[in-house]
Amino acid sequence: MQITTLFFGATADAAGTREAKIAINDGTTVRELIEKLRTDYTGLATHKLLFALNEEYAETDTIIKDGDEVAIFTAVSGG
Amino acid sequence: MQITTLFFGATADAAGTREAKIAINDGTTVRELIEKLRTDYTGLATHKLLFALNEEYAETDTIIKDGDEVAIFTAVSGG
Amino acid sequence: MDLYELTTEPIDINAVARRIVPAECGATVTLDGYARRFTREKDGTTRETEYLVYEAYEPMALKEMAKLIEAARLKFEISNVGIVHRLGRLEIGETSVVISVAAPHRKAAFAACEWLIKELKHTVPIWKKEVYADGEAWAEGESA
Amino acid sequence: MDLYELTTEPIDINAVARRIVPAECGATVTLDGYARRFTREKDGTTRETEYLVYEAYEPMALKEMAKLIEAARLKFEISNVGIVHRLGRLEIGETSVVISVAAPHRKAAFAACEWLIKELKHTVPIWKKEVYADGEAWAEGESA
Repeated sequence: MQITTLFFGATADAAGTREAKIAINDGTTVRELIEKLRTDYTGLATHKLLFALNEEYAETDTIIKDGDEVAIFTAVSGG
Repeated sequence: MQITTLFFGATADAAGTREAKIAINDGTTVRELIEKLRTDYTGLATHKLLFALNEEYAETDTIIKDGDEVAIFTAVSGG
Repeated sequence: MDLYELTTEPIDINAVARRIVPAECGATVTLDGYARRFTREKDGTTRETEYLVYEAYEPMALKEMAKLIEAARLKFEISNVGIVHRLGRLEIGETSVVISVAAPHRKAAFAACEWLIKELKHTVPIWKKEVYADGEAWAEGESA
Repeated sequence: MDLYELTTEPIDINAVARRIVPAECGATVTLDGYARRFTREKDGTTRETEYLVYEAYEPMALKEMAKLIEAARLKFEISNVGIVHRLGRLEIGETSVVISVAAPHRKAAFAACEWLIKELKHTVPIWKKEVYADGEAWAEGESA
């Protein structure tokens, strides 16, 4: 199945892209996806990452569904 | 000797004036002046009064000097 | 640069905050008081105000505002303070007072701004008259 | 009426405060964040910023702002909240964020405004890039 991964700020710089369509196996958790992304995009390895599933903060053991949008980012710094 | 007395807001309404030149004896204290004003302007009798001497809050036992400006007013309500 | 002013013209809150911000400050906190239409009376009823009139002992009010700013600077780690109080007739919804505090850290800005409005209401010689459809009354000051 | 917005245009603080004030409220408290020229580094040196760039995960940022307002309303006795965050390039001295809280009593307005900016800096997905004469860096978020 295919999902969309979004990168912002420092993670976009590290990944060298703002968005990636990624094929994952059924039953993949958010934690497993992030591990895969750290391997695919080595620039992410040094960052402590936060993530959101379909525009909401989510638990790392949540299972990703087909068509989900997962966002990967560093600690927010607005204000 | 002569001093200037200023009234504001509720005390101006009660005194029916905003300013009065008043003749007082040497050695008159602020407290004595206020007592005199409560007699002269009976509308002031019901008000709890605050006062300032030459644009500063002052102790009631301060002795008033010739040419001083004494202001008489109720609890402030700006803001 | 601090500022403290009395004005009979409408107050631009934006301009007050902006005029006191130094280059090293990241935040200002602004308290903005409005002429309110409805006032809760002590007996629980609500009174509708048509407009307000503010009056000041102007030279003393400016001195007291300057003293407040000086005291706030000793008490809190702040950079600049702006206080502007409107005088004369105010329509409902117009700004009666603006207090802006710029500080390196926002915590001090919040604390100082809250302290300043409380003190201003107790010490600065300004009085508010509320005008109703059927009369008018000088507001009683907040108890200390 | 609450409001929460992201904008690439300059923010008018006055307008934000004014848009959220209901007739029964006497005060609003506004936190106003600025693009700062000087940033203190962890090693004690000071760094000069030329301009900032803010970027957001926009739909999620708006959802998180709405959640913050809802949470603030449960936690504090407040009437309305306005939050506007600037995105894109900001020159030094421009406003990055405005949070205005209107409340019947100013104490709740101060407390809610202070809570909202703290939470916004931890939860709303917006990132700040500082651009210096000799490089640039994404700011690290405040620790929780």
